[in-house]
Amino acid sequence: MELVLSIAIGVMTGCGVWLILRPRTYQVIVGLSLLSYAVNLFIFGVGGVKSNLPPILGDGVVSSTLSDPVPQALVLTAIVIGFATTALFLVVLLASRGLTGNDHVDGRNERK
Amino acid sequence: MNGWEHHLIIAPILVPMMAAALLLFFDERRRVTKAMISLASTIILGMIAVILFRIESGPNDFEGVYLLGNWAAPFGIVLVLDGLSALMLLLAALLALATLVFSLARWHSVGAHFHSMFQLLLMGLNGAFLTGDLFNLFVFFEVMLAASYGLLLHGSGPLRVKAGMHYIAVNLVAALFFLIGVSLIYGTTGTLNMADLAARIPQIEPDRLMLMEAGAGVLGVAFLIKAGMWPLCFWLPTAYSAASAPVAGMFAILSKLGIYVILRLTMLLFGEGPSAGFGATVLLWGGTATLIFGTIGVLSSQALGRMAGYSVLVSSGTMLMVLGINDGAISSGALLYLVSSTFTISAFFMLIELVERGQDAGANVLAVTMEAYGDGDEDRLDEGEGVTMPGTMAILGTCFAACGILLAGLPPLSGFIAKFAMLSAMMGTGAIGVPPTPAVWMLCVLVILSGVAALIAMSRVGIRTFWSSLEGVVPRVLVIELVPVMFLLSLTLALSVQAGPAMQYMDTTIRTLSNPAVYIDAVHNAATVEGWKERAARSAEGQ
Amino acid sequence: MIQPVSDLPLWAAMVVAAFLIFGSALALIGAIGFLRLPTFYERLHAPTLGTSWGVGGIMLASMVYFSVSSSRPVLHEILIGLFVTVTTPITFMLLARAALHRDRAESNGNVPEKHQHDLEDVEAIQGNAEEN
Amino acid sequence: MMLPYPILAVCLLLMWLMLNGFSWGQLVLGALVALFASWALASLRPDKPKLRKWWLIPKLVTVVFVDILRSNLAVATLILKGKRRPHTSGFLLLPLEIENKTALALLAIILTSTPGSAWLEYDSRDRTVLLHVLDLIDEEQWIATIKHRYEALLLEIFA
Amino acid sequence: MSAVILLTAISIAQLLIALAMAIASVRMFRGPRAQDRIIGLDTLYINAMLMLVTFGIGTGSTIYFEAALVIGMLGFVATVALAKFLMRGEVIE
Amino acid sequence: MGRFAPCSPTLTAQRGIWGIGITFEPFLLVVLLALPFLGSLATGLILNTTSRDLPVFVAGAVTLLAALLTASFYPALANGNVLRFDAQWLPQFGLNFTLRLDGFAWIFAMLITAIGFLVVLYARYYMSEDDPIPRFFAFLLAFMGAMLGIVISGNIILISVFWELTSIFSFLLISYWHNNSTARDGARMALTITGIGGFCLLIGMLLLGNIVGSYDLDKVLASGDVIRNHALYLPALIFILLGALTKSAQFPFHFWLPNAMAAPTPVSAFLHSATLVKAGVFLLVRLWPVLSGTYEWFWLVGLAGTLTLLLGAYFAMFQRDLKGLLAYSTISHLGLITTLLSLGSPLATVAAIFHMLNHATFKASLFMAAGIIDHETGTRDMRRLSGLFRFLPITATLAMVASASMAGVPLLNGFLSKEMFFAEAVETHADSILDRALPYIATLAGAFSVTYSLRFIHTVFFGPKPTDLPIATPHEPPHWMRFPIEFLVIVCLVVGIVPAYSIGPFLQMAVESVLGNRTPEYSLSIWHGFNLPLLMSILALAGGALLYILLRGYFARCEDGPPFLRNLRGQRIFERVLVTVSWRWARLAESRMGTRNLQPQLRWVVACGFLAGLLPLYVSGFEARMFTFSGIDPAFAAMWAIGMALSLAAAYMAKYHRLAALVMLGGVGLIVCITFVWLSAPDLAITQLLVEIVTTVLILLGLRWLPKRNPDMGAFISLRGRFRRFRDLVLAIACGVGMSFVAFAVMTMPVPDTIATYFLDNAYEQGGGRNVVNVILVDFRGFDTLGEIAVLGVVALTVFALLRRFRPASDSLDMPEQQRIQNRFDEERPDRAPGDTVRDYLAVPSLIMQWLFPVIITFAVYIFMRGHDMPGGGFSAGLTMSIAFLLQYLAGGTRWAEDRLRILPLRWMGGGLLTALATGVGAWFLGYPFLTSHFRYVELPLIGKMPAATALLFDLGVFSLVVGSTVLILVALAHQSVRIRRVRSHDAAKTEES
Ligand code: NA
Ligand code: NA
Repeated sequence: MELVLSIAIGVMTGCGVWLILRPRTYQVIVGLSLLSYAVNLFIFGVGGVKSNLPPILGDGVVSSTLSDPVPQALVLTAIVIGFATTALFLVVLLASRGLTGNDHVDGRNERK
Repeated sequence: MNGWEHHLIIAPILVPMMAAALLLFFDERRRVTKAMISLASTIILGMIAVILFRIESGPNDFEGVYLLGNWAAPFGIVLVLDGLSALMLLLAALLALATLVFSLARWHSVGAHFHSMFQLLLMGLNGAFLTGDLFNLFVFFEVMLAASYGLLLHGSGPLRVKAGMHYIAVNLVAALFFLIGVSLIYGTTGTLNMADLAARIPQIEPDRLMLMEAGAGVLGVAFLIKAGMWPLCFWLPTAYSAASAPVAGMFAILSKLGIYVILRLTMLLFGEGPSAGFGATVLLWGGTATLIFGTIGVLSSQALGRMAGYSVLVSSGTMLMVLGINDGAISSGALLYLVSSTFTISAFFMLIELVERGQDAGANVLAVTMEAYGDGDEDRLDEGEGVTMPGTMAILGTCFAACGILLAGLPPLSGFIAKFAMLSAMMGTGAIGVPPTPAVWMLCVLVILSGVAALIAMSRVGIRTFWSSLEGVVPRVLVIELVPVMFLLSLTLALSVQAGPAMQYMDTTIRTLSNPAVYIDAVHNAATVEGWKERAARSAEGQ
Repeated sequence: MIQPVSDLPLWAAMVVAAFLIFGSALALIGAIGFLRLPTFYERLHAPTLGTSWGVGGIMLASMVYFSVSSSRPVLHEILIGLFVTVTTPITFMLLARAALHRDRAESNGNVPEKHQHDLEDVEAIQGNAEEN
Repeated sequence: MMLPYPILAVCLLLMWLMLNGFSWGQLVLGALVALFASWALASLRPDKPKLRKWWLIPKLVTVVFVDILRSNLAVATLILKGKRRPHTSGFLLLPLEIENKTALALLAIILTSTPGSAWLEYDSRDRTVLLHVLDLIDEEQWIATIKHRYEALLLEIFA
Repeated sequence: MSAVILLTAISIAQLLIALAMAIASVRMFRGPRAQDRIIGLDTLYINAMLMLVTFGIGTGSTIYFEAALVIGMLGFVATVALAKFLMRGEVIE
Repeated sequence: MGRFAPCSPTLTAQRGIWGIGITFEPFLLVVLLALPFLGSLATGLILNTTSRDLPVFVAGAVTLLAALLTASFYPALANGNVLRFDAQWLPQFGLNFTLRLDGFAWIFAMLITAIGFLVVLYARYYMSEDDPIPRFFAFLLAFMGAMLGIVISGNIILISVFWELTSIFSFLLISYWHNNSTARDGARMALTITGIGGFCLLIGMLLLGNIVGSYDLDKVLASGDVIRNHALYLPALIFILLGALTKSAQFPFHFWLPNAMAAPTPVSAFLHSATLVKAGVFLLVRLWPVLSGTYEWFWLVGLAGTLTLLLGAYFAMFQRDLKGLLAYSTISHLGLITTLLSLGSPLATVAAIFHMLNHATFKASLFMAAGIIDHETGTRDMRRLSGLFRFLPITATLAMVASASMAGVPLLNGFLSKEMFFAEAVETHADSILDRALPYIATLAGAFSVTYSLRFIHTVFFGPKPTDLPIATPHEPPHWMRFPIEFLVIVCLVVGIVPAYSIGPFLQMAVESVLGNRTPEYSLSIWHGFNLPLLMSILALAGGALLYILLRGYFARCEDGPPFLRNLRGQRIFERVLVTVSWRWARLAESRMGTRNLQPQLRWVVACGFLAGLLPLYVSGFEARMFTFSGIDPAFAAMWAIGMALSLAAAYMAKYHRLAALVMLGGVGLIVCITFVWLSAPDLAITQLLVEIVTTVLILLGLRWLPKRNPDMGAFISLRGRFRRFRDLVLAIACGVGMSFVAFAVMTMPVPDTIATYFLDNAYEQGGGRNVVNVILVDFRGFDTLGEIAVLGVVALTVFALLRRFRPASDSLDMPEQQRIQNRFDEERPDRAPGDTVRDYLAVPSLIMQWLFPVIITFAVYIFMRGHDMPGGGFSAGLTMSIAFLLQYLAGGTRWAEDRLRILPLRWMGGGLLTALATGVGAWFLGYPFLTSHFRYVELPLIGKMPAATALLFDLGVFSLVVGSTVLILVALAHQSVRIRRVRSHDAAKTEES
């Protein structure tokens, strides 16, 4: 699991980094989304990964074996903030597109 | 500080948040009401900041630990009020007061929800200054950033939107770094509380320590982006100069937040122990590059706004170098410099708008988008309001000269005092007669050179602005726009006159910071209030 | 609440297994069809295997499993089935119509042109329907 | 009006109880939620369907259930046969008598959920619907089946 | 015995579903048109939901049920928006 | 810190003169210093007065008072005493506000205040009606204060402070006529050079302080040997000299002074003869006891001094401008003083001090005379001036006397100090070429000074009647304008004739205060017998006269500037260097070191993050050790194979196939959701799913406004572009590998003892919830959530504010192509009405979506209610609720939905924030910190035990805010379509009208 997850994180990071270095605003926003997936999984992973041990207390549940709830709480916050900032970035890129007439990150027309 | 005033620690966060929430219930058209709420909140905030500052100026060390939700220290979130945070709170409050008043003249009405965003910015800033928890710091960083995105874009227009996009993109990446860093630190140390972290670092195994340092490194990049270290700073001059004047004025403290966090964390986590001095080299060389870049930028700027933006970098570079050198005496001088340069740059940003207003009569006030589609509900600037001040040009000129003097570090204002304090500490950093280290020399030379550059640039631009245009239109400037500028500048004068006591405070602050044990113990020993369950049980027993 | 898998009686296990295999096999076949069928309109049919009895099979498996293992009727899986049944048509209808529009606008493929069969054609078709 | 959509409210209550399990507390809470949700729907002012022969609904459900199962198997076979089968899919214009929107929606759901037939385009002017059928051997038989098995039933159920 | 049967069945079912997901994603790459990709996504959603339910059976836990229910109830919203975008060029008119 | 022991404020005085008390007198020093500044404020604030006399009166009174006050200190100092005032300023760093008046300072203070008074008087008549008088006097007084500050500072840093103040005020004074570009440029150059010099001086002073361990002047003056033998002596000396020489316009920094002549003449008379330029040499004298006497001092100061002496004189001869001549002459005389100081002999220092005073008197009067000429004739060009004696006989006489003093004619004060100079020049001080050359240099410079003095007098006052003066008939100025010159000329004469009885005691006092017990014997008499210096004087006088006669014709027609060195224009070189360095190079460097584009910025940011993460590992030598590694589930691996493929595809397609990329992204998100479920995080899975859905819709809403893109656009990629792409690819792969590596390392590491244990142990007992994640979110770390909802709220507000001013690009303004086709179809068909297609299209789906509305709401409530114990919570519920709203917008369009649903997102948001806040603050009333939660089971009739937790209320706030924010964002975006449609119809109506 760790191997799969870490490779996945790496691939998404790589794709995300590649995309945020591209000149089109849309590429950047897709890149940021991929990066935030990667980072969310990363945060999630630092607590160690366990299958089927959700941090939900109940009768007969040994609390010490459960998954670490802290990274989960952190990821939740990160997801929310990521959602908010994606929305914001989207609107800003729309505004930029409206004002400059193109979707280049620097408002330039075409790359020379 | 027990009982009710203990809750004052959290008030700098709650007051603006409450104000922001209340503001949402009022329609944009009720501008006066909104302004009044915002103003009232800021004034209250100022009073609270003054009270907290005075408490911290007193003899007591660390009674200012606030356990949120009544959870004991490493588990719940704590707020910690110490000399540094009290200072930053006061700084933010004063700046807020000035910029808010300035904005009431016209800027607050060029877009929607200015006041809510402004208040939330204050909330984010104050939270970041107060919190003693790494992830909570992230949250407040994000609050502050989100509000700053909004405020930067306030008024719209191509320049602002482009600058805003760059600013947001860079800061989004920074936020991701922040998350990576925090989670690595949590994964290796198992805690998020900064004091607990400091206490745990000496005990962790080398393998984990490395990863912890990797986390700290990535985290550091996030803060350095905010602080504007070269080569992470290119967004800064553009963003700051594109922002509307009061916003830019308030932004003057945002880069200082980055500095604040680095100062706090390096002193706390890397002051001693296995990772002592972590990142110092990076700070030193990065600071050097920043200072050089800022200086060059100040020289090469044609527009005043960019010049002010680069001045921010100069100030950041200086601070970063000082942090890299990590010498107590220099640091206390640098703290004075931080305060002084924040006031200066804030005043300068507001002044620039007033000065440039005369050059192309109000055209730049509203961005080009204005009323492109004739939406009836859009706000317009009320040009006719208020009375312009007599002798406007003279006052503006004087203020401009004051800014120039402050930026160049010339007497008699606090720019000089701060620079002198730093330089004097640098010269005295060795024992008597022992020459300073090369790093200190470098800082010394760069500080002077940046002053020279500011002098050259400011005189060049000042002359062009105030004297060259013979038929220059006297800008319509309102009293409430001039007063904040003069207020901030007079604060620098006050800081200069009261340099001794101010320095005393900075010195105490730095000394406390360089003894992390005090902080750690204070947080660990902070006692929770007896829980309501126990209380109920006890009262039941009593009966 | 977490029940060990082994507590189930054999008959129930076999029923659950059968439903599981049945449902997942349908889902897979649907996917295969979705891959192999040549035109979009044909491909449209394939995933409905998964959304109808694919879902149905696995929901039934789940219902049986949890009802038996916790010895009380656990029926909330019905909700999933219900919602999938109600919402999938929305997607498919909207998408198919969009595809139709695109094909018509670009005049590719042999899709019935709305404006080609004029009123007579429609009447003819209606007439045919009435005859039957 | 206290309870604008009684059947809906009951269904919502049922859903609530299915989700939360039964207890008196949940019943009360569920009733409140259902009531609230019904009011929410009322604000949308949808057409209120009039059920005439609601007892026919189980019949419809059974028929559909079985038909879908049958077509599942049929389509699965078709797919597994792959390229060996003749190309028999085609479009089909189905004239409709149903006017009730809810009934129409039900018919759409039925036809779409059934593998092998897809609802493409509804035309309110000529009251026809364009279908796509995977195994279209006999157009008319298809039309007849749909009209008899589902439309007739739906016409009976809804006023 | 029942455990063996169940575990085997669950593993097979999960693999079949995973395979279905893989095939759906192949369609998502290959297209050729946007509508194919969107249906691919929808199929992926449904299969993911099935995967979650089988996972629930495998763990004997109903905690994962809500996630599946969310997909079942709201998963279509994204697809609907995509479809409407294709048809009208605008999601909300 | 700790280098400088803080000292308590002390007031020291040796002897009371006022009889009022011992502590009063030092305080008068403060009064003396404050007077000019207060006067400056007073005149500055009388901005609106039209009266010309009030500011003059204030300025005159202040200067006179200051002069009298200074004079009154004399008795207290006469015995070599020192007055000290001490107050703390920045004691931690040894910067105290120490004022210190000794004999030398006194004589300078006297000079400043007295000449200041004369200049005020002169300026009263000189300044024209149009000039803003108050500003002038405000600056002048402030300058005087700063100058006094330099003189009476008792702390070397304080000297620096006032030093810089003189630079600033002199800048303002020089640029007083700021409409004149020469004035502006001259002022700027003066500021730049003296300002930089000031910075250097500060460093020098700091070094001096480092050497001595104190900035106190007395302590510094007492540490001469320590200083001279210190390793930092040379740097300190260089920096201090840079300060002093720039201020005193010494070679090679001399060129700012001639350019400063654009200042009003009173300014020149005050600053450029008596005060500002004297500050440099004043400082050299002040620090002479501790700095002089070394080889370095001799060479550095001597070289600068002699070169200045000679060059200044040489340049002065060839000036066209009267004031230019005087300026170069000043430079030369200051060079003389510097040369004297370089010698290191006490006697030379006496001569230097004496010449400083003499030069001040005659040069001030000459400047004023030149001002009168300028004033009366309208020009200062010596080629146009001629024969003015007939118009201005008195002024001419006075000027002649003063120039004679400048030329060193006997019976005038200039002669005395020049004789002393010659005497010193012939002495051997530090045997070297410079020392041996000095007599010749001195004589030559003396001859030059005679020549330019003669030129000044002869060309201006003698010769034929002037022909082309701007003012045809000049006449004598008012008497009081001439009075200052008269006064100063009388001083020249008196000192020149009876030096011992006039200046003698004062000079002695000054000299003693500088040299202390090294004070030499000297005689202030006119006749020392026929000796070498006298011969040199005679030679200089004769040679100078001869030179003038020879060059007379050349002067009349020559170009401006001296032959041979005409092209050596320091100012032009300086300006060129300044422009090159501070503008061209700076711009070049800025563009090289920085960027204004996003891509390189992000490249830097990413690279820095990568390095910051991996360097610590690399440095510490990290070994990838596997600790705990659980096996691989094939289904899980298969899913991630899909996920990775999808993310690669998204990256590949994002440029040209936006919709496809979005679909792929959705797929990746889905896999992430399943992963969360798989790895025990059902809460995350639900939240991620809901966010995924909303985000997809959001991006789709935005896609409508992006330009069309097709793959053949920019198919050609340049070589540079390829390189960039390759570099980005490398960076991306590096980051990906690094992230994988770190993630794997941290995931497989044994988990440390974390705070999570506490949460797991206490969530139910203390927090009243079984879902530990939710308890963390709303209770343990509820404060994070409070911040998080604030973020969401402020983002929603920003989006709203930004979209209110949204202006789509022109090519997105039109209706989407699909709609146009469909509408056209509806219009063409007789049996269809416009809009039928979309109505039919949505007929069935919208009905279903409407009926789903209550169902989703119920589900939202369910998710909300169970959150504390089971996966769910306020945030998921809020998102669910907003999806319910969103669906109605999708189904019926904006108008339809808003016709039916009045969602007030801002109210939801405000209410949410207030609810969350109120829940937190509620704890205060029970004596607990903010956000302390309470829960108990409430027994309800019929229903039974129900949990009632304040955390639920907090979560309600979260719910409300999330609903409000999400809806606000979505609706604000959706509204753009409606808005643009309105704009379109508006435009159409307009075009129809016209
Ligand atoms: Na000699
Ligand atoms: Na002449």
